Amino acid sequence: GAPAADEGGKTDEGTAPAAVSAENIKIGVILIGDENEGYSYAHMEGIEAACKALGIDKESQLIYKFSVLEDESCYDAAVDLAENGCNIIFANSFGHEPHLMQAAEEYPDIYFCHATGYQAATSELTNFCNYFTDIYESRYVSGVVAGLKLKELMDKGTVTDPYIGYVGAYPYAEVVSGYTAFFLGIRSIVPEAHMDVTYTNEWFNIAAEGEAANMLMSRGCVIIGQHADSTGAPAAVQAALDGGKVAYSVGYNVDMLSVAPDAALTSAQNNWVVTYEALIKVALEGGKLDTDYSFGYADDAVQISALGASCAEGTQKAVDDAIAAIKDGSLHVFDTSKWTVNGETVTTTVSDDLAETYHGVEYITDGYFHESESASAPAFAFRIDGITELKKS
Amino acid sequence: MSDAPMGTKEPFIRISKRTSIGKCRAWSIRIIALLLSLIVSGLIIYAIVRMSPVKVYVSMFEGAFGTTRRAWITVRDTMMLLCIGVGLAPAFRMRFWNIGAEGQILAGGIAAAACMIYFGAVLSGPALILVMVITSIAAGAVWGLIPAVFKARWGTNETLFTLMMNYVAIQLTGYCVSLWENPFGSNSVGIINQQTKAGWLPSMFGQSYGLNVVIVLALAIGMYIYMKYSKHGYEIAVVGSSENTARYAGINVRRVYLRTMAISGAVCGIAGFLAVSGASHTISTSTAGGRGFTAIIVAWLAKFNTIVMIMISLLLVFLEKGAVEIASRYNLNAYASSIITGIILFFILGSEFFINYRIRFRSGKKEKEVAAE
Amino acid sequence: MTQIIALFSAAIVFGTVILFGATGEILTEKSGNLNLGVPGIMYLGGIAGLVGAFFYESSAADPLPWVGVAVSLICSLAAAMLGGLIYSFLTITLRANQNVTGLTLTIFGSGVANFFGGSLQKLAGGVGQISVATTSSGYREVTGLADLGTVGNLLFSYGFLTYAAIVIAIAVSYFLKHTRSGLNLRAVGENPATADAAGINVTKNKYLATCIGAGISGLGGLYFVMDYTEGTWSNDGSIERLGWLAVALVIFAMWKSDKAIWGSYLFGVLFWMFLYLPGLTRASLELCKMLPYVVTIIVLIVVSMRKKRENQPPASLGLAYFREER
Amino acid sequence: MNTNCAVRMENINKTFGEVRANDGVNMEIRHGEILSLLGENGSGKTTLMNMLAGIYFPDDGQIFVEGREVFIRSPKDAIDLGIGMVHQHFKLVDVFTAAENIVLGMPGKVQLDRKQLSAEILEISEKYGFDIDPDKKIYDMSVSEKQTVEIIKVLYRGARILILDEPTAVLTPQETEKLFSVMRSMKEDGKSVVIITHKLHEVMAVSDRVAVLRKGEYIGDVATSGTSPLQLTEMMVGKAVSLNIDRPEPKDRVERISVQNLSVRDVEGIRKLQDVSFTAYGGEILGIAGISGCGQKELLEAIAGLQRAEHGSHIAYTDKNGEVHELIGKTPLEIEKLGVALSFVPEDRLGMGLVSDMDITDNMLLRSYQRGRGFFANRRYPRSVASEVVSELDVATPGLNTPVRELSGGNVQKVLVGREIALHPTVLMTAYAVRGLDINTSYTIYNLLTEQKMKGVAVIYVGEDLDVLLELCDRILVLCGGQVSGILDGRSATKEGVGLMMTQLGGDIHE
Ligand SMILES: Nc1ncnc2c1ncn2[C@@H]1O[C@H](COP(=O)(O)OP(=O)(O)OP(=O)(O)O)[C@@H](O)[C@H]1O
Ligand SMILES: Nc1ncnc2c1ncn2[C@@H]1O[C@H](COP(=O)(O)OP(=O)(O)OP(=O)(O)O)[C@@H](O)[C@H]1O
Ligand SMILES: [Mg+2]
Ligand SMILES: [Mg+2]
Repeated sequence: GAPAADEGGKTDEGTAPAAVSAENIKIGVILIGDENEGYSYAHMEGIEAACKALGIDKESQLIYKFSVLEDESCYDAAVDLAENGCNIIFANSFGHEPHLMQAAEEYPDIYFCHATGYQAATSELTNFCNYFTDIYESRYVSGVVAGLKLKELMDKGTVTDPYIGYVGAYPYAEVVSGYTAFFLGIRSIVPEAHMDVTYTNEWFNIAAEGEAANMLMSRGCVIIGQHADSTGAPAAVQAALDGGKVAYSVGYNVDMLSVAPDAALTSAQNNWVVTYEALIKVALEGGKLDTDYSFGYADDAVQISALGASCAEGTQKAVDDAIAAIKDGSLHVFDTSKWTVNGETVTTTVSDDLAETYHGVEYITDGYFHESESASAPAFAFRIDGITELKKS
Repeated sequence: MSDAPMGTKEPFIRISKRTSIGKCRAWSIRIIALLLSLIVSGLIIYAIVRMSPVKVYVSMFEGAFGTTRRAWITVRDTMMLLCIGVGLAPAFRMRFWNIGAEGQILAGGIAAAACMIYFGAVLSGPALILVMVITSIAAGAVWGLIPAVFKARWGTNETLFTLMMNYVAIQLTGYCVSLWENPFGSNSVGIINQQTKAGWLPSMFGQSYGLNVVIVLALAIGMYIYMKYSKHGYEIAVVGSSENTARYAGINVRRVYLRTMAISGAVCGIAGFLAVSGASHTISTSTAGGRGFTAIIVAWLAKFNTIVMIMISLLLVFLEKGAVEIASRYNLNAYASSIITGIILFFILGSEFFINYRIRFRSGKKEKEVAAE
Repeated sequence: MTQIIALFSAAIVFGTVILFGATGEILTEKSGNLNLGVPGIMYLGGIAGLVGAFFYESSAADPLPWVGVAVSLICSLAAAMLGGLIYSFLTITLRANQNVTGLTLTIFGSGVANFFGGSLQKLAGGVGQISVATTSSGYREVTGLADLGTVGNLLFSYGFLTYAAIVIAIAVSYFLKHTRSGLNLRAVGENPATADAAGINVTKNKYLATCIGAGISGLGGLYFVMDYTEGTWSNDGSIERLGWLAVALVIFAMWKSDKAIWGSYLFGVLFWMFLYLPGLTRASLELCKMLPYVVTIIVLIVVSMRKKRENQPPASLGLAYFREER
Repeated sequence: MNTNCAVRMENINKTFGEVRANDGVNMEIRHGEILSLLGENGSGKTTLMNMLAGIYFPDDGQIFVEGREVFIRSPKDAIDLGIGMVHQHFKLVDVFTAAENIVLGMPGKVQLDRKQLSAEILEISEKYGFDIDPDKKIYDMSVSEKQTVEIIKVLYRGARILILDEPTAVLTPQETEKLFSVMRSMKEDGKSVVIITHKLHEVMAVSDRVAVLRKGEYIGDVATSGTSPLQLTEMMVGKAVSLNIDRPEPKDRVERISVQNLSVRDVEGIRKLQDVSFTAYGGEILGIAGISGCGQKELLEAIAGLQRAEHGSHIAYTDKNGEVHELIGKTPLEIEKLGVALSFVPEDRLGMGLVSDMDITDNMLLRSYQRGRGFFANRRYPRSVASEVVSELDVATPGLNTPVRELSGGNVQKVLVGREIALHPTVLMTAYAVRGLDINTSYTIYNLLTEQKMKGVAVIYVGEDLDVLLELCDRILVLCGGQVSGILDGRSATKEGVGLMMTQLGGDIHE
C-alpha cells in the first residue's frame, strides 16, 4: 500500500519505513537522461536486472521519470512517485540531491537513494542515502590495459613519448579521482608515463568530446581516456587511427567497440545491478538505511568492458591479476607510495589547506587513500605529479 | 492565335479571403482541428505502443491533472510560460523579433540567485524579495535593451542579436554557476538558502505556487490593458507598422524601441525571478529550459493577445505533462511528447487557414465550404 | 603548428555542418520563407540517414560503403524534404505563420529524431552500440591527397560531404546571382506580388526552394551523424544547437551562401578556440565559450553601421502571399 | 461576334466580403484603340482590370479574348494572352536593376546574360523613345523612371493589350506628354491600350473612347470626340456637378510661417534645399509648384519637424497671440507642444501618413492620441472624427473597423486629408492632396481647402497640376532644383510662366 503522504511531516528519530513484499513493492527512478544516454542507460539496465533477480515485475512495479532536470522538476518527480505509491525512489544525477532530500524529508516512510551525492552522511534523514561504486578500481584496471598498450607501442618503437590525454567533463572530485586512478593504472606498467587532462565543462557533448580528443592528439597524446559520457572521444580517436595516426582510446560507461572497433581498448564500467539489488533488498526488508553504499570489485559492482582486439598481448592476464589483487586487498589504487604531489608523498588529508576539500576527514591511513569508504562519493582531489591539467582549476 | 498555353478551364479550387467569421464558427474550426490532431497522434501512438489511443489520452489527462499536486505543477508551468509570452507580446507587436527571451529569463534568474546568495543572510524576508524582484527586472530589462539600443540607432538585425544574446546569457550563467557551485567543479549550485528559505517566494492560499499565479495573471491582464488601451500601446503598434508613420505622428521611435524592449526584457526577467525564487530555488544553464522559444509559439498563436495566451500556454503545458506521463507509463522516451506537441500544433496552425479563407470547388459553381462541415 | 592545424580541421568539420544548414536556409529564405525549423530539419536528415544505413548494414550480409552512402543519402534527403514539405504546405498553401510553424517543426523534428534514435539504440543493444561503420567509412573516405603533408592534411583529409558543402554553397550562390530561375526565385522572396504579376509561379517557387533548401539543410544533420560523430546517435542536443547557429550564419553571411563558407569556418574556429587556448580556468572557460556569439554580435553591429541595401533580408521574408490581398 | 474586339467581358461580378466591387459589368476593348476607364474612387476600375491581368478571378461572368472564352487564372495566363498591366502601385523589385525587373519570369537560357539583356532593352526603348539605364537599381529611380520600367516590362513580354492604372498620377506634365506619345505609337502598332485616370483633360487628350463605371456597375461608353468633361463627370457621379473652384480674396492675412534661408541635405549629403525663404500667411493658399523631386517633400517635412535643416536655417511660426516660435531643431512632438496647430498631408500616404493595418478610427487617433493627460488613449473623440470624415468625404468603406489597407487608393487619401483638416489647424500643408482622387472628390477637397483658408488657416498646397494651382492658389512659389525660382501672384500668373520657372531659376518674388 501507499504510505500516507503527510506533507511536511518531520522524521521522527529512529522510525524507518516498513518492510514490503516483492509483489507489492513499487520502485521509482528519476533519471537525468534516458536510454539515449550511456550513464542513465547503465542505471536502467542495472535496476531492471535487479528487479528480475528479486522477482519484481518491471512493467507494473517500476516507474521511470526520464530526462529530469536538476531543479524543482526533480522534486516534483520524486513527490509524484511517492504519491504513486513507490516504496523506494532513486535519482541518478549529482544535482538531483538537494531536491530529492527535500522530498525525502516530506515522506519519511519512503526510501530515497541518490547516486553520486554526498550529503546523506551529514543530513539527519534516516530514509535517505547516497550510493555510488568504487569505479576508481575499474578505472585503475582500464589504466592497466592502456599501460600495456603503451608499453607495446614503445617496445615496438612506434611511440617514444608515453603521453596520455584525458577528456574530462569538469574539474570535479569524481573526475579527478577517476583520471588519477586511470593514470596510476598506466603508471603501474609504464612508470615514466605522463598525462594531460582537459575539460569540456559539459557532461555530455559528443562533438566537444571528440574535438577535445583531437586537440589532445594534436599535442601528441597516444592514449585518450575520458570522463564524459558520449562516444565522441573514441570515435575521434578511431578516425585518427584510420587516418594513420597512432592513437587508442579507453572509454567510460559505454562499450566503445562498436564506434571504435580498432581504437577502443576497453571501457571502465559500473555494474549497477549489484548496488540496486542491495538497496532494493533494504526496502523489501524495511528498517534502517546506511548513509552510503559503494561496492567495488569485491562485489563485482564494477568492471571493464570486453577487451578490444588492439589490446596488447597478455592484457587479459594482467587485468585478471590486477582485479585479483584489488579483491584480496593486496593492491590499493591510491597507495601513497605510488604518487606524489609536488614531489612529496602525501600522508594526510586533515592539514589546514585541505580542510575545505576533505571537511577534516582523514582519508589516508595505512598508506593509502581510502576512496569511497566513509562516503560513497569519490573524494580524491589531489593533482598528482605526472598529470597536467590544461585547464586550470 | 490557335493554341494558347493557358488553361481553358476554370481553376479547380478557388480561395478567397473571409472578411469576418463568427466567433462560434472560428472556435468550432479550431476544435475540429484539435480533435483531428488527437486522432492522428493517437494513430501514431497506437502504431508505436499498440495502446488504445483513448487510454493514452486518459493518461495524458491524468499526467497533467491527475492529482492536486500535478494540477498545481501544471498551473505553475503554465504561469511560467504565460509570463514569458506576456513579455514577448509588446516586442512582437512592435515587430521587434525578440527571440531572446531565453537570455532575458536567465539574466533575471542570475540576478535573483545572486541576491539570494549574497544578501540572503543580510536582508530580511520581504526586503530581500523586493531587492530580488528589482534586480531581476533590471537585469532582464538590460538584456532586452542591449539589442534594442543597436536596433534603434543602426537598425541592427534584432533576430540574430537576441538569439546570440541567449547564448551569451547561457555562458554567463555557466560562469556564475562556476562561482557558486558546491562542491567545486560539480556544476551544481544546489538549493539556495535551503535552511533559511531566504528569498523564496512565500506560499499563498496554502499553495507554494499561489503567488506565481497571482503575479503572472496580474501581468497578463496589465499587459492586455497596456497594449490595448494605453498611449504607449498605441505607439508600439504604430512603430511596429511603420517607423516613418510613427515619426510623422511625433512619436520618438527610438524611445519607443527602448522603452518597449525594456518592458519586454523586464517581464522576462520576472519570469527568471519566478523560476528561481518561485520554483527551483537554484540556478543552472537550463533554468530557462527552452521556454523562451516555446513562448514565441504561445505569443504568435494568441496573436499577441495576452488573455488568449492563458489558454494556449495551458494547452502546451498540458501536452507536455501529458506526454511525459505517457512516456513514463509506457516506457517511451520523453521525446514522444515533442512529437505529439508538434503534430497538434501543426493542426492548429493549419486550421487558421479555414478561419481566414473560404474555399470553393469548381463543381458547377455551387458553393461548398469545406471548413464548416 | 599541429595544434593550429587541428583547430582549423575542427573548424572545417564544424563549419560544414552549419554551412549545409545555412545554405539550405538561404535558398529557403530567398523565396521569402523564414524557416526556423532548420534544427528540426537537420535532426530529421540526421536520423533518417542513420536509420537507413543501420537497416541496410544489419540486413546486408556484406555491406558496401557506397551502397550505405547511397541509402542513407536518399533517406536523409527524403526525410528532410518531407520536413520542408510539411512546412511548405502549412505556410505556403495554408498560409500559417512562418515563425510558429518553423519552431514547431524544430520541436517535431527533435522529437522524431531522438525518439527513433532511442529506439535504434535499444535495437542495437544499448547506448553507443549503433554503429554504421561501413557507411560512415564511405562518408569519411579521403583521397591520396590527404597524405600530402601539412597542406594535404589541412585541406584534403575530409569526407566528400565537406567538399560537397562548398560546392553546393557556391552553386546556390551562382544560381541566385546568374541564372534566370535564381532571379525569379529572388523576386518571389523580395516581392511575391511583383513576381506573380510577372508570370512567375510563386507557389511552385516557394515550394521548390523550401523543400530543396530543407534537403540541403538536412545534409548538415547527415554529415554530423555520419562523418562528424562517425555513424552513431547521441541525444545531447548538439544538432539543435548547430541548427540555430546555421540560422545565425544566414544572417551573418547576409543571405549570400558563398560568404557563408568562410563564415562557417570562422564560427568553427571561434567555437573550438576554448579547447586550444592555454591557461583557461573553470570559470574563464565558460566566458571563453561566449566568443563565437560575441563576435557574431560585433560583426552584426559593424555591418549594420554601414547600411547597404544588398545586405538586407529579402523584403517579404516571413510573410505569406495571397494574390487577392491588398 | 464583333471581330474588332480584342477583349470582351460579360456579366462580370466580383465581391470582397460585403463589398461589391464589380456588379454585372459588360465591357469591351477594341483593337487599336486607346480606351479610358473612368469612375469615382472605389468604383471598381482597378478590380475589373485586375481580372484581366489575372490578379483576381471573377466570381461570375465570362471573358473573351479575340472572341474565344478564356479563364485567366493567373498573371501568367494573362501574359500568355498578350495582356499586360502597369499597376497603380508599381510591381517592381527594389533591389533589382531595371533589366532584371524587365526579364523577370521570362523564358530563355538558363544562364542570365546581362549584357545581351541590356542591349535588347535599349533596343525596345529606342523604338518607343524611352530613356532608360538598364543597369540602374529601382531604388535609385524616380517614379517616372520606374514607370518606364513597368511599361518596357509589358512591351518586352509582347503584350498586345496594355492596361495602365493611373499612370499619370505621379508624372509631371512633360512626362505625361511623353507617355501619351508612347501610347499613341503603340496604338499605331495595332495594340490596344486601356488607361485609368481621373484627369479628364487627359482623357480628352489621349483616348478614343471612354468607358465609365459607377459603384461597380458599368454605366456605358462614349466616343471621346462626342463628349465633354462635364458629361463624363455626370456619368461618373450620376448627377450634375459643378467643377468650379471658388477663389475668394484672402481677408485678414496674418503672418503664420516665415521660412528664412532654409537649407537641407539628405542622408547621403546631397543638397535638397538651398536658402529657401518665403512667408505663408493665414487666410491664403500658397501653392508650391515644381517638377517632382526638387525639394517639395523636404520643404514640408522641414516645417513639420521631420527633416534636419542645416545651420543658419530659420522657420518662424507666429501664433494666434502674435508670439513667434522657432521651429528648426524641434521634433514634431515639441512643435505640437508649443501649441502650433500644424496639419500635414504627406506624399506617401500609407508609408507615412497612415498606418495601413489599422482601421479608420485608430488612424484618426494617430494625430490626437497624445492629447490629454492620462495614461490611456482616448478613442471616443477619434471615433466621432472618423465617422464624420467618412460621411463628409463619402469614403467608400464597409465600416470604421476596416483596415485602411483594404480601401481603394482614392479612399485612403480621403481618410488622410479628412483627418488633417479635422485637426483644426492654423497651418495646413498638403503634398499632392488629390493624387489618385476622382474628379468629384478632388473638387470637394479644393473647396475644403478654400474653406480652411477662409477660416484663417495658412494653407500650403504642393501640387503638380498647374491648372489647379493657378485656379486655387493666391500665390504660387515655384521651386527649381531646391531653390526658390520665384513667387507669383496666383491670379495673374500664367501656365507658361510657371512652367518656365520650374525649369530655370529666375522670377519675381511676389509678397
Ligand atoms: N546570394 C545572393 N542572393 C541574391 N543576390 C545576390 C547574391 N549575391 C549577390 N547578389 C546580388 O548580385 C550583386 C553582385 O554580387 P556580389 O557578391 O559580386 O556583390 P559585390 O559588389 O561584390 O558586393 P560585396 O561588396 O558585398 O561583396 C550584388 O549587388 C547583389 O545584389
Ligand atoms: N483585395 C481587396 N480586398 C478587399 N477589398 C477590396 C480589394 N480590392 C478592392 N477592394 C474593394 O473594392 C472596391 C473597388 O476597389 P477598386 O480598387 O477596384 O476601386 P478603383 O475604382 O480602382 O478606385 P480608385 O480610383 O480609388 O483606385 C473598393 O471598395 C475596395 O475597397
Ligand atoms: Mg563580392
Ligand atoms: Mg484603382
